[in-house]
Amino acid sequence: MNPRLRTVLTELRAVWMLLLVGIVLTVVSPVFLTSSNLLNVALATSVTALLASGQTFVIILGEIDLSVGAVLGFSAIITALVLRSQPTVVGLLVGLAIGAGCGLVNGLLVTRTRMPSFIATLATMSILGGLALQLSQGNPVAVTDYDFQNIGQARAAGVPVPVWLMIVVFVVSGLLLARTRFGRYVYATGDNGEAAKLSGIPVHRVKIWAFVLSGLLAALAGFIVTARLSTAEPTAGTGLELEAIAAVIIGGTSLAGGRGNLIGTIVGAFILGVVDNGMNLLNVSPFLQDVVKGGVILFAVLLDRNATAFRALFSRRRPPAPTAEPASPQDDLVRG
Amino acid sequence: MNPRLRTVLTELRAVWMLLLVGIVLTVVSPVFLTSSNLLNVALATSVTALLASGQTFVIILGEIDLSVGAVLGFSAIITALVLRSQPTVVGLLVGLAIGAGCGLVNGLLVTRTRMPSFIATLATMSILGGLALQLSQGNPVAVTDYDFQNIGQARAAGVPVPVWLMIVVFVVSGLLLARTRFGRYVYATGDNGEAAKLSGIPVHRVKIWAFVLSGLLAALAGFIVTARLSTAEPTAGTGLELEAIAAVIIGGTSLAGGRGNLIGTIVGAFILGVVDNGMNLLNVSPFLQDVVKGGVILFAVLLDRNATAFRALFSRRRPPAPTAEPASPQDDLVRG
Amino acid sequence: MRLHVNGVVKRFGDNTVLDGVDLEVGAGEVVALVGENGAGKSTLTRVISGAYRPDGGGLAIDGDPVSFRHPDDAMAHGIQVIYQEFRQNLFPNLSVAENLFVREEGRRFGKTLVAKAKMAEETTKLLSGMGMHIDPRAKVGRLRVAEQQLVEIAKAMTHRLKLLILDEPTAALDGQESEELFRQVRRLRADGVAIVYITHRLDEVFALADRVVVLRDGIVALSGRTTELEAPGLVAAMVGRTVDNLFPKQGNGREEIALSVRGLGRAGVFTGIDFDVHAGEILGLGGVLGSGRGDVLRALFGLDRVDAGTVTAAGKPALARSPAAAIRAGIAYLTPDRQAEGLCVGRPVRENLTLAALAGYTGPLGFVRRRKEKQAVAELVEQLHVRAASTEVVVSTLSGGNQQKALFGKWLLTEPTVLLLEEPTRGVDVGAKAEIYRLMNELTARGVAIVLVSSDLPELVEMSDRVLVLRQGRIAAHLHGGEVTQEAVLHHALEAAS
Amino acid sequence: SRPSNAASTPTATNNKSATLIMSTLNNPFFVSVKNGAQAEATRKGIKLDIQNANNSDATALNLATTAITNKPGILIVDPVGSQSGTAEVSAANQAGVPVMAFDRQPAGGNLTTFVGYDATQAGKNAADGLAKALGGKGTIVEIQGILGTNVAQDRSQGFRAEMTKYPQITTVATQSANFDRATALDVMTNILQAHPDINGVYAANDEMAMGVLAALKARNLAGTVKLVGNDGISDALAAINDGQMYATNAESAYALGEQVIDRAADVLAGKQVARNTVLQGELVTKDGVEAYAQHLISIGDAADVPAGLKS
Ligand SMILES: Nc1ncnc2c1ncn2[C@@H]1O[C@H](COP(=O)(O)OP(=O)(O)OP(=O)(O)O)[C@@H](O)[C@H]1O
Ligand SMILES: Nc1ncnc2c1ncn2[C@@H]1O[C@H](COP(=O)(O)OP(=O)(O)OP(=O)(O)O)[C@@H](O)[C@H]1O
Ligand SMILES: [Mg+2]
Ligand SMILES: [Mg+2]
Repeated sequence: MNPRLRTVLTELRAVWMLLLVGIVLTVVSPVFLTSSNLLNVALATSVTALLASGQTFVIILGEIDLSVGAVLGFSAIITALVLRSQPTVVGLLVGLAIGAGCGLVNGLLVTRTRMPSFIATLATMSILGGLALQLSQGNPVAVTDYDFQNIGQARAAGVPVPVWLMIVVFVVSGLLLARTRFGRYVYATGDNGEAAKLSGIPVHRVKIWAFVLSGLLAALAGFIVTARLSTAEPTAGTGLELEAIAAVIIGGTSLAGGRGNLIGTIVGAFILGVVDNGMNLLNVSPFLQDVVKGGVILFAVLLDRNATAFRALFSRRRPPAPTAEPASPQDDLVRG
Repeated sequence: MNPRLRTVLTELRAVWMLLLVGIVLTVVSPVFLTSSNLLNVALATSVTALLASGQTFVIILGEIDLSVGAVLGFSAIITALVLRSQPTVVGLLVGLAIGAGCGLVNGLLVTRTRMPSFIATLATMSILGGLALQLSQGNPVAVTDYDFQNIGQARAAGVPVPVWLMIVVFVVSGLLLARTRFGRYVYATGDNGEAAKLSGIPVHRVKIWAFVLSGLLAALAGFIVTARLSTAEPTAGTGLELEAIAAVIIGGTSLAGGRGNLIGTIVGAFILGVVDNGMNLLNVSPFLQDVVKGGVILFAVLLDRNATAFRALFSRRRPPAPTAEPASPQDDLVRG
Repeated sequence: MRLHVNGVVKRFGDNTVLDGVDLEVGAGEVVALVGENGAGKSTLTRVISGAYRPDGGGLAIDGDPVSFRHPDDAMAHGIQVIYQEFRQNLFPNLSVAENLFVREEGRRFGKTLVAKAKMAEETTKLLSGMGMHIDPRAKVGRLRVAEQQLVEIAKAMTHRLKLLILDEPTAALDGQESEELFRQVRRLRADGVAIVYITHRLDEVFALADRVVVLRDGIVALSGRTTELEAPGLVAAMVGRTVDNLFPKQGNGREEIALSVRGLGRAGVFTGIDFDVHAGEILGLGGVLGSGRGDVLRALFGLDRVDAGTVTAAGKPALARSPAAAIRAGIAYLTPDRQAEGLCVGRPVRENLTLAALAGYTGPLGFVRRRKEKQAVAELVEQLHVRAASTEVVVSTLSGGNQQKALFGKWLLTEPTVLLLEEPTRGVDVGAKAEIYRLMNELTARGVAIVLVSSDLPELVEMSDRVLVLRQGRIAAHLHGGEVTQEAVLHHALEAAS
Repeated sequence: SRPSNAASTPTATNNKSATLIMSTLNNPFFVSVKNGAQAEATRKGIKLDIQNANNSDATALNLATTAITNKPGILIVDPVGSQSGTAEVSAANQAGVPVMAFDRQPAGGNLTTFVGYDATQAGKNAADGLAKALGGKGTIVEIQGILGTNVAQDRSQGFRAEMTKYPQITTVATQSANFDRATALDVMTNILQAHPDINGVYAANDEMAMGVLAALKARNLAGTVKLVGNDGISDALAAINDGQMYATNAESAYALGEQVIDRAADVLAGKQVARNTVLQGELVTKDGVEAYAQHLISIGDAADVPAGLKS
């Protein structure tokens, strides 16, 4: 069996989780396994998936980007405003530029001022969120540009454009992370920043690029949301950052940095998407949906932390000493 | 000069920040520096301060607790429901028990299953938030219990009870952290869990207790919010976790664990409280308030990361290699 | 190439670590850099590698001055460093191949996309060339200390190598592996690489080096050809006094048995471990790295679970389930990995020293008795000659050797009856070594029983009253009195191999 | 694009199911809408699915597309934003699922029918009420809802527009409290520092009004400072009855819920329905509060009537 595939199946327990949820839903809901519904799921997941892809790079670096939701909303508003007077392509370019710019600022804050990314991006999140409201005066900004709307509403070969975008981003960034020198730098820097520096890796530049990528993808996700609604909403991205981070972690990427992959992230995003979809199909009480979702996240991560975790949970004895596996970042947020 | 005081002034740049903001507001607003207004600030800050105090222990341990806001809302709802039929003291005990219970669950998840606390508490946040809505069916729960209301509305020696509570919590947990063996264990575990374990420190128990403390204080904060409004709101705590974490970090505590103190946290909480107060006094455009707040957070942390950070921000050369000052956890969220 | 270090000055705050150091090393030459802990050896290393910038003086290559802004610049000149805490410079979660080629810039493994298979091949070639056979896809964090050390060296060789600096490379190796390392060093020298070799082991100096440079208090105290120097002279130059007897061994063994181990076993690591340690006795555990010596200690300290066996300390059952329990039973364990397991390097020296004994400094309501603590710490620092700006500075600012002394001090405060020592003098200078040995004597004189695991054979043999030799997790030999010789230990340790 | 007649040609389906997408359920007003809808649905024998968009347009759209794959007899949307609502409606249109909206007009799409309160008018009512209470002059404070939601925008715009008619009333502070009680308490407390002598406050919903009231009480200004809110939640009615709050622009959420299901039932039954039903809130002051309470009880909404007014 192809070793790559084997790794995915053995190491990536998130896949099992996805299958599990999928099977359950297929059994209890006739609609779930219809192509149209699955396309819905993919469509609904695309935004989270884009945000999570960028977030994966940042998190493997041992950083975090809480601002993606705000960047999404901010660049969406600006794009919409630009589109009022400018051709589609200009709007797109400006939007992407804004996203990249926000990422650049985050990257500079984290590298040059050595702020913890958690607080730096928390601050930019608040700032960009406010600016989006200020620019739009709190009002949604309508987008009438037909070509732009197609980004969210058209289909190619029966598949919605956002899904195609998700696929492209997945493949490209997947290769970037797994197969290029930049990707190796990302892992190395996240695994041991000091060593990376001493090995001559341009640690700061690597981090800055990762944040820029995260910002770019947030802007792209903003296009999708805006195009689907034909409107840019200043608050469109609120809360999406946590969704994206959850997807990344469910996918097995470690917050301690140095380990993770993009396949896991996509799977994680789909787990969340499928659960949402399922709960709606089954008309689960809206109040309980958060409960279910939280439960699924817990369960998925437990599963990823492999069976021992379960035993540990119910057994007296503490889990195997971390020494057994080197730098096991599961232990805690920080030192692993 | 008392060395302790010197440390506070030299190391704790957050104090300067607080003074700075205070002076600016005194100049531009006649009312700011009135005792009654300052009491308001203290009153409004008390909730964040309580949450941040618990969070400080968790963060020094290198963990994080995103669930405090949800715990606040959840325990508040249950307390209010209990108070309908039970005497005040029962309500208080149940509320605190719930808070401690939630903390215990977080602690067990983090220690026994070695989940990253970020994701574990993100999940419990979602679960508890949902349960609060389910229990209250989305409606606020009125509290008519007079004694309970006093927790939020009465004054002693002209000072609102919540402020007294904040002071007591600050002093007690401050001593606990800085002067007791438990506090010492918290720092050691946060700095190097393995070394702590080999020194015979019950690392898991220390972490569990920290989460329990965080949960307890969240419940206490819930009492204050509920008592001030004579109503428990299921969503009362939404977003407060980020506010609390921001306060802790502004106060100079490192997300990498092992360093920080409670004085900084309280100062951080007050910076945020004073800024809110000031923006209301000056009737700053609601849209821009998030922008200002984000800016203040950035500025405060930059200041705390000391002047070099500023230079770095504007100079070509990267900041002094972290190696130069040992274990500078500012570097990044994770490895520091 | 020829590297000149001209009057380099380096300060940390008001602590002047390097105060005008000159050093010269040329192609195909090995220069040994020795000196007390805290003399500034590693700091000098970091100046040469571009990790630190000197506050004065400078570097010159083949005559023309160079200034390195960061490690990249030094590497561009073919300068590679294997740092003292070398494990901090590996990527535990990355594969061996990725560690070796992390900086591979060329198109060697494909233009845009990296050909991992090719990378693995190259790795296997390179390692087997060094007599190493490990899976290039294995995560480095899973390798043994020695293997990691060699990976680090292999990594240096993937670059165009002109100058290699090794900072105490054998500190974590046992005799056999050291030999392997020496082979590599000699090979490189033959290939015309310039080598700076930092060590505290004089035998290595005379075995490897062409010239020696002794640092003391940030200046060059002595420099000359090894052929013209004698060990005592070197030691005197290093510590500023003559160390008459390096191993001041005393026999303090008593009648009563302090620790008794019967049939101790841990699946896959060791089995059937039986031994008694008498009060005041030093029992050595010999064996090659991986023989399970360390694991026996870890098990006795409650770090690893055992599957079989009984342990009694001072007559009472003492099979610890956790370090806390072990400490209560009067057992202390000095880990060989001070950075990862030993010290909270971000905390002050004081807090580290009292951490394991804090109960003894705790008053009512769990408050720590500050005055009592400060006093005890002051005495200890005095007794161990720990070199630190103050007891309030964070441990990470101490030199390797001083960190080791601090770690030792932490366990002294617990006043153990049984002291488990693993590599107690790793990275400690001769002077400090002698102090630690004297300390061991003091303790045994007080009736403390010591179990000693050490890869430093002379140390093991000279300091132990008896030696148990482990091989593949079993007791291969029990050496008494006259039998305790380096040859005997090696023989029994390696028998299987030979 | 306004709805064209094409879409609304009624067709009787035997499918008695409806999916209701609420903009939020973290707010008593919408909870009460839900209750009204559920009650009416049981009476009318309609199978009602209820979803919560948590104030997110994208979520709302995802819910809509998902619901449509379930092919309900009718899709009922409570758009988070009037612009984004269009997307939900068109999605339903494409799938040929009848769709109606309430509370907030979607800007486009073919809507079978719409039921809702007039948010701009709500702001105007409040303005007039407050002006009346102040005798046309004084200083006031406006507390806005969640910025970026239409309802907050519209009420605020209506309120300000109407206020221009009262030149002697000056608005000394405008702040947002996110439709949230606790936030309103802190914001108002702070504002009272800067402006201790205001005469009136407009809170864009009763939740915030309750927070404002708590702040006023703390300074013994309850009743003296005229407070006007919106929605008519139980706590507000109680406060009005006690004379601590001047008035609220009562928009019975429960009634709205019932109305929505009535229209839905007609559509399902293939009956012709009015394209647009705009419900007007009524300004409830102390004089009218008992009558209003009785009205609520009569329509089966005792849950939203405070104990004090139940008799
Ligand atoms: N980053 C730093 N900040 C402050 N002081 C430092 C720092 N690094 C080293 N020092 C000080 O510089 C002196 C020399 O340290 P260095 O590590 O070079 O000694 P060394 O010769 O390598 O000792 P050892 O043989 O123990 O490794 C020590 O006193 C140490 O306390
Ligand atoms: N975390 C681990 N993963 C894989 N193998 C391990 C791990 N820890 C120890 N081992 C293996 O178990 C065996 C015993 O290790 P141990 O540390 O006891 O060797 P040792 O004799 O103590 O050497 P040292 O002198 O370095 O302690 C060695 O082969 C080692 O490689
Ligand atoms: Mg050194
Ligand atoms: Mg070992």
